[in-house]
Amino acid sequence: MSSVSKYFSGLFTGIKSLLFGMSVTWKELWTKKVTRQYPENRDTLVISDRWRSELTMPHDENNEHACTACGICEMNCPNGTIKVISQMIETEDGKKKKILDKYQWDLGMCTFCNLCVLTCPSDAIKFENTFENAVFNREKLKQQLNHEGSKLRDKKKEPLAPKAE
Amino acid sequence: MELKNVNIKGIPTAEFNDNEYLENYIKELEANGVNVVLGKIDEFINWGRSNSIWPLIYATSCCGIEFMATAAAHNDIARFGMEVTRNSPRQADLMIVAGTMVHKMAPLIKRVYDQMAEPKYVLAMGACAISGGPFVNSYHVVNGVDQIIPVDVYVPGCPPRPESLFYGLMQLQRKIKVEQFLGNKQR
Amino acid sequence: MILNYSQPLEVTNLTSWLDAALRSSLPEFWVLLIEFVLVGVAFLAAYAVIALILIYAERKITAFFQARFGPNRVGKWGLLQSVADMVKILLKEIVKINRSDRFLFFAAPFFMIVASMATFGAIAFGKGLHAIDFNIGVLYVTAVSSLGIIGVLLAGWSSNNKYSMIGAMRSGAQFVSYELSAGFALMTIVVLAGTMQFSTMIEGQRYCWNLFNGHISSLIAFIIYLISGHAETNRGPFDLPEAESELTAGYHTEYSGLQFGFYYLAEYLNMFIIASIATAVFLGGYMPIQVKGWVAFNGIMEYIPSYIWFFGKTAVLIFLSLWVRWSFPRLRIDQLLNLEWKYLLPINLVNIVLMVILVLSGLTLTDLLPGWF
Amino acid sequence: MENIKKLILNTVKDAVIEEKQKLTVTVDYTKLHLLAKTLRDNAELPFDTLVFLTGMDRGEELGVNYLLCSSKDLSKEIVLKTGTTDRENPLLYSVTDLFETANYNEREVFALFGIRFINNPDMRKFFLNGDWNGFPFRKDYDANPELNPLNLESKDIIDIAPRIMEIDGKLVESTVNIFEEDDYIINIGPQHPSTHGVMHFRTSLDGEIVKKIDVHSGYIHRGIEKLSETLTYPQILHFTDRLDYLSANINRHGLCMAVEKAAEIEVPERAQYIRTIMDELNRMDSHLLAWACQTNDLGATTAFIYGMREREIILDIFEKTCGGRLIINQNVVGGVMFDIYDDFQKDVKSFIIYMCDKLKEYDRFFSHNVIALGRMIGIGNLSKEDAINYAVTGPAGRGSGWSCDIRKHIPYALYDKVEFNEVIRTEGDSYARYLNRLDEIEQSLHIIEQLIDNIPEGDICAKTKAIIRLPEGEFYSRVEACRGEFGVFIESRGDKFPYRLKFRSPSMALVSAMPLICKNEKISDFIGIGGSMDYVIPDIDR
Repeated sequence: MSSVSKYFSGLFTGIKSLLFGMSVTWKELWTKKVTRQYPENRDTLVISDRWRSELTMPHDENNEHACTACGICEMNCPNGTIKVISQMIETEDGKKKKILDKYQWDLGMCTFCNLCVLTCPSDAIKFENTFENAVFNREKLKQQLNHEGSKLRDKKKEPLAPKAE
Repeated sequence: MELKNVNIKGIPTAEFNDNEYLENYIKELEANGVNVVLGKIDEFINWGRSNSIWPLIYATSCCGIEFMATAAAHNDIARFGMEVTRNSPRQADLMIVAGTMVHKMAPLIKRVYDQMAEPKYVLAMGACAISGGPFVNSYHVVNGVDQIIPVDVYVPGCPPRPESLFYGLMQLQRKIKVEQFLGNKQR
Repeated sequence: MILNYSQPLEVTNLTSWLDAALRSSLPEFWVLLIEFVLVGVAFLAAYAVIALILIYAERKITAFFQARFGPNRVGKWGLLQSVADMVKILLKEIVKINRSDRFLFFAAPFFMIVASMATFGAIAFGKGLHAIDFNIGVLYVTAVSSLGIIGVLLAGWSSNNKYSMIGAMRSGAQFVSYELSAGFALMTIVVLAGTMQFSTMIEGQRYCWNLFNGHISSLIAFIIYLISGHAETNRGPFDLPEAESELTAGYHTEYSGLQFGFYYLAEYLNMFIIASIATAVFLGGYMPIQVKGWVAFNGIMEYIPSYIWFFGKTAVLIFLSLWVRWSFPRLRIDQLLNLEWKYLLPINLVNIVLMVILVLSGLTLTDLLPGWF
Repeated sequence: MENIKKLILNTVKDAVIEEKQKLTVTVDYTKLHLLAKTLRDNAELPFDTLVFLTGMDRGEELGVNYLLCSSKDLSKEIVLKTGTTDRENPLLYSVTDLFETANYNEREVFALFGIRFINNPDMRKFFLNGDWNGFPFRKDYDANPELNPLNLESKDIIDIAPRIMEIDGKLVESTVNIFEEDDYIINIGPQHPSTHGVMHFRTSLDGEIVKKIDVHSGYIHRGIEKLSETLTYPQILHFTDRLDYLSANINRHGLCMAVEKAAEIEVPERAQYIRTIMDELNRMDSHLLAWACQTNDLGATTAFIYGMREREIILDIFEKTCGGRLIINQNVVGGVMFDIYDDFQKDVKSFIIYMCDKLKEYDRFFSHNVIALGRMIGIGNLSKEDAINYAVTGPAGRGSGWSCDIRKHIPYALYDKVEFNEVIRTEGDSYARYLNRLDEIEQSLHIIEQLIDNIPEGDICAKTKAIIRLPEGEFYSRVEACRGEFGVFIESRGDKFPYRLKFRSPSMALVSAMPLICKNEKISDFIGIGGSMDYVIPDIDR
C-alpha cells in the first residue's frame, strides 16, 4: 500500500513543484525588463568614472602635458605595454635634459591594472572610460599618447587633471 | 568614397572608429567595377547576413564570462539577433575568440575554424586573444590569435565590457555590409 | 457568388468558386493538376511563413520570460529577424563531411521535411481549408508524423560523429516511447467522438469541445497528449537529442547551411503540428465558441473567420509549450523513459477504459446536459 | 606539536626540523613516503590533507615541498621537503597512494620540472604536450621559441601512460593503457559548452553510462608562476585576478596577505573592512554564477539568465568602486587601491534586500523542482573520506561533511570579528553542493550586513616602500576562495622578485575528484556533476 501512496504523492508533489516553477516564469513575463539597450541609449548611458578602458595623457590648451619621460610607468608595467621613447636635448642654460619624444601604448595588450597611473610621479597619465575601441586593424590599437609637437608643462602651473583615484 | 550603405541603428557612421579601413576595403572591392543589379542583390543579402550572425564562443577564460554577461538579461545580445549561439562550428558564422590561446590549444582552434562553413568571421575579444595580453612573455602563450587564424575585428579590453563587445559586433556588421557576396571577392 | 455576406472573411467560397470556374473551362485532369499545384505552392508558402513566425515568436517570448527584450533591431520590434536568418542560412556553405555516408547524410533532412509536410495535408486550417479529409485522419496523422524520426536517426547515423550518434539513439528511444502515449491519448478521444475523420470530429464539437465533453477523462488525455506531443518534438525539458549543454548540437551537429535550416524549421513545424492536432481533437478545431440558445452571441462568433479561430487556439497551445520549455531543466534519459512507462502509459490505459465507461454509461456532458451542450 | 616532533624523529632519525613560519621537516627522498604515512595515520592529530605539493628548483637540487595539514584542524600544518641532486634523471617517490590529490600535482611537477615519481600510476605530462622540449620551470630552461615552435597540426591522442614502479626493490619502467581496446570514447572538451572552460575529458562510455574518465589539461596553461619569477610583487598581483577570475578579489587578497606577512606591513582597519566586504561580494558573485551555470548545465536556460541578472548588480557595484567588472584590481600590498564611493553603503544595502527576496524565488523556481531534484539528489556522491583524500574544499567539500572553511579555521581579515555559520551538509551529492552555495550566499549577505555600517574612517592603504623586497624565507597564506582553499607559497631569496611562487588551486582538487564521482553515472549527469563542482579551468592550468 505504501508504495502506491508513494507513487501518487510523488506524482502530485512533482506536479505542484512544476506549477510553482511555471508561476515564477509567469510573474517574470510581466515584470519590467532590465535590459540596458546599448547603442540606443548611447546618450544616456552612464559608465562609472572609475571604469578603465583607455589610457590618455591629458594635454592643456597650450598643447602641453606633464610627462617628464622618467619611465617609471614603463618600468611598472607588468607586460611591456608602455614604451616611453625619450630624447636628450640641451636647454637654453646649457644643461642636458631628457624630454618625451613618443609615448607609445598598446591598447590591445593593456590589462588595465592601473599600476602606471598609481606610480606616475607627475600625474601625467590617466585612464578614461571610453569603451568604444574596436577596430579592424591590429596596428590601430598601438597608439601614441602625446600629441604632435606637444611639450612639457612648466612645473609651477597647477597640474591639469587630478589623479584618477 | 562614402560609406552610405553601412548605417547602424543607434550610432552615426561618422562616430565609428576606423572608417578608413572600410573605405579602403570598398575601394579594393570596387576596383573591378560595380554591377548595379548584383549590387542591389548584394545589399539585400548583406542585410540578411549582417543581421543574423550566429556566434560560436571559443571561450577559454575570463572573456567567456563577460560574453555570458553579454548574453544575459542586462545587456541581451538577442537584440542583435545573435543569441543563437551554435556550439557546432558547422552552423556558426562568427567565432568569438574570448581568452588566451596557448600552444596546446593552437591546433584545435585552427581545426574548429576549418570546420566552420563559409562565410565565416573571427572576432578577437580581449587583450589575450589580440596579443597575448598579460601573458605575452610566457613560453606557452600564442601572442595573438591572428597568428593562427585571420581576425576580422579586434575588441580590446581586459576583459572588454559588454558594451565594448556590442561595439565590436557592430563593427563586424559594418564590415559585412560593405562586402560583395556575389562578386568573387568576398574575403 | 464569391462573397458570403454573413461570413465575408471566409475563404471557403473563394476556393469552391475557383474550383467551379476551373471545371467549367478545363477537362478534369487539368483541373486536378492545377489544383494540386496550387495547393502544393500554398502549403510550401504556409510552411515557410509559419516557421518564420514561430521562430520569431519563440525568440521574443523566451526573451520576455527571461526579463529581456529579444530581437528588436531588425525591422520594427525585430519583426524581420527570422527573415534575415533565413537569408543567411540559404547562402551558407554546405560542408561536405569526410567519411560520412554521403547519400544518407544528404537524404536525412528531407525525411524530416517530408514528414511534417505530409502531416500538413491532413490538418484542417479552417472551414474548407483542408487538403485531404480522410475518414481515418487521426490515424494518418499519427502514422505520417512519426516518419520524421527516420530523418533524425539517419542524420545521427550517417554523420560519423559520436555526439550525433548518441543524440540520434536517444531520439529513437524517446520517440518510440512517447508516440505510444500520444496515440493512446488520441484514441481516447476517438472513443468519445466516434470518428477518426477530422472534419466530423470538429463539427461534432460545435457546442461542446471534446476537452469538456469527456470531462475528467478528456482532461487527462489532453494533458498526456500535450506532454507526449511536447516530447515528440524534442523540445525542452525533453530536448535530449540536442541537449546543447551535453552533446553540443546533438544529431544535427555536422549539418550546415540549408540542411541545418531544414532541421531548424522542422523543429518549429512539428511544434505547430502537435498544437494543431490538439486543437482539432480537443479544442474544437476551427469551430468558433458557440453556446446553445445564444443566437446573437453565436452570430458574432461566427463572424470571426474559422482560420482565425484555428490559429488562435493553436497559438495558445504553442505558448503553453514555450512556457513549459523555458521553465524546466532537462530530464535525463532514464527519467524520460521512466516518466513514459511508469506514469503516462499506465494512466493512459486506465484512462481509455474510463472513457469507454463514460461513453457507454452516458456520463459525457452532452448526454448529461443535452439542453446545454 | 611537541608530540609530533617526537613522532617525526622516531620515524626518521636524520630528519631536519626547523621552526619557520610553519614547522618544516627536511628528509631524504627515500624516507619521505614513510614519514608522510606515519603523519597521516597518526591517531591523535592525523595530518591527512595534502594542501599542495610544489616542485622546486633549489639550484643544486630539484625537490618537492609538501604542505600537510590536519583535516580536523586546518591550522595545524607541517611542511615536508625533499629533493634529489640528480638533475639528469630526477626520481622521487610518489605519495599518490596516501593522498589521491597528489596524482595530478605530481604529473604537473613532472611536466614543469621533469621530476618523475616512482609508483605514480600515470606519468604523462599534465599541462604540456608530451613532446615539449625542456622543463620550463627549471631555472636553466632555454626559452628559445625555436625549440618549441607553434604547431598547427592536430595530433592523435595516445592513451598509453608510461610509469615507473618499484617491484621488490627494483625500478621497472612500464606502460599502461588508459582505456580498453574496444571502448567507445568520446571527447568532452577541450571546447565544449559545459566543461566550464577548456578542460578535456576523454570519456569512455557504455551506452549512456560513463565507464572511465581521463582528464587532459593545459589548454590554457600560461605559465603564470614562471612569469611571476621575473616580476615584482605589485606586478604579480594582476595575475592572481586571472587565475580564478570568479574569485579574483579573494585570490588577490591571498597574495597580498602573503606579501604583507613577509614584509611586516600593517594593513589599516578601513582597508580590512573594504577587503572583507569586497571578498564577500565577490563570493556571492561567484556563487550566483555557479548557480546559474549549474542550472544551465541541467538545461534550465531561464534560471541561468535570472542568476546572471542578479549578478550584474554586484558587477555594477564593483565597477563603481574599482573600475572593473570581473577583473577588479582592488587589493594592493598594504591595503586597497580604491576607496569606496559615496553611495556604496546604500547600493550594497539595497542589494541585500533584493537578494534575500530573489533567494526565495530561486527556491520556488528551481530548488524544489521535481526534475531538478531527480537530476541532483544522490548523483555524484563524494564521501567525506574521499573529499579529504582528494583535498576537495569549498562548498563541495563542505557538502560532503568536511568542515574546511579557512575563514573559520585560520581567520584572516575580519572574519574572526563577524558572526557567520559554516554551511555543512553530509549528503555529499550534487544537491548538497547546490544548496551549500545558496546558503553561503545567505551567509555572505549576513557578513556584509554586520560590516557595512561600521566601516571606520582612515587610510585605505599603508605606506609601503617603492620597491618591496621580501626577506629571505618561505611564506604561505591560505584564504577561502569561492571554490575552496586558495593558497600562496612564496620562496624569497631577499630580492624584489620571488624565487618561486606557487598558487594552490582549489579547482584542481575538484577536477581530480571528477573521475571518481562520475564513474557509473549517466553522461548527462557527468555534465550536471561538473556544474555542481563548479571548477574554473584557468585556475587549474595557471
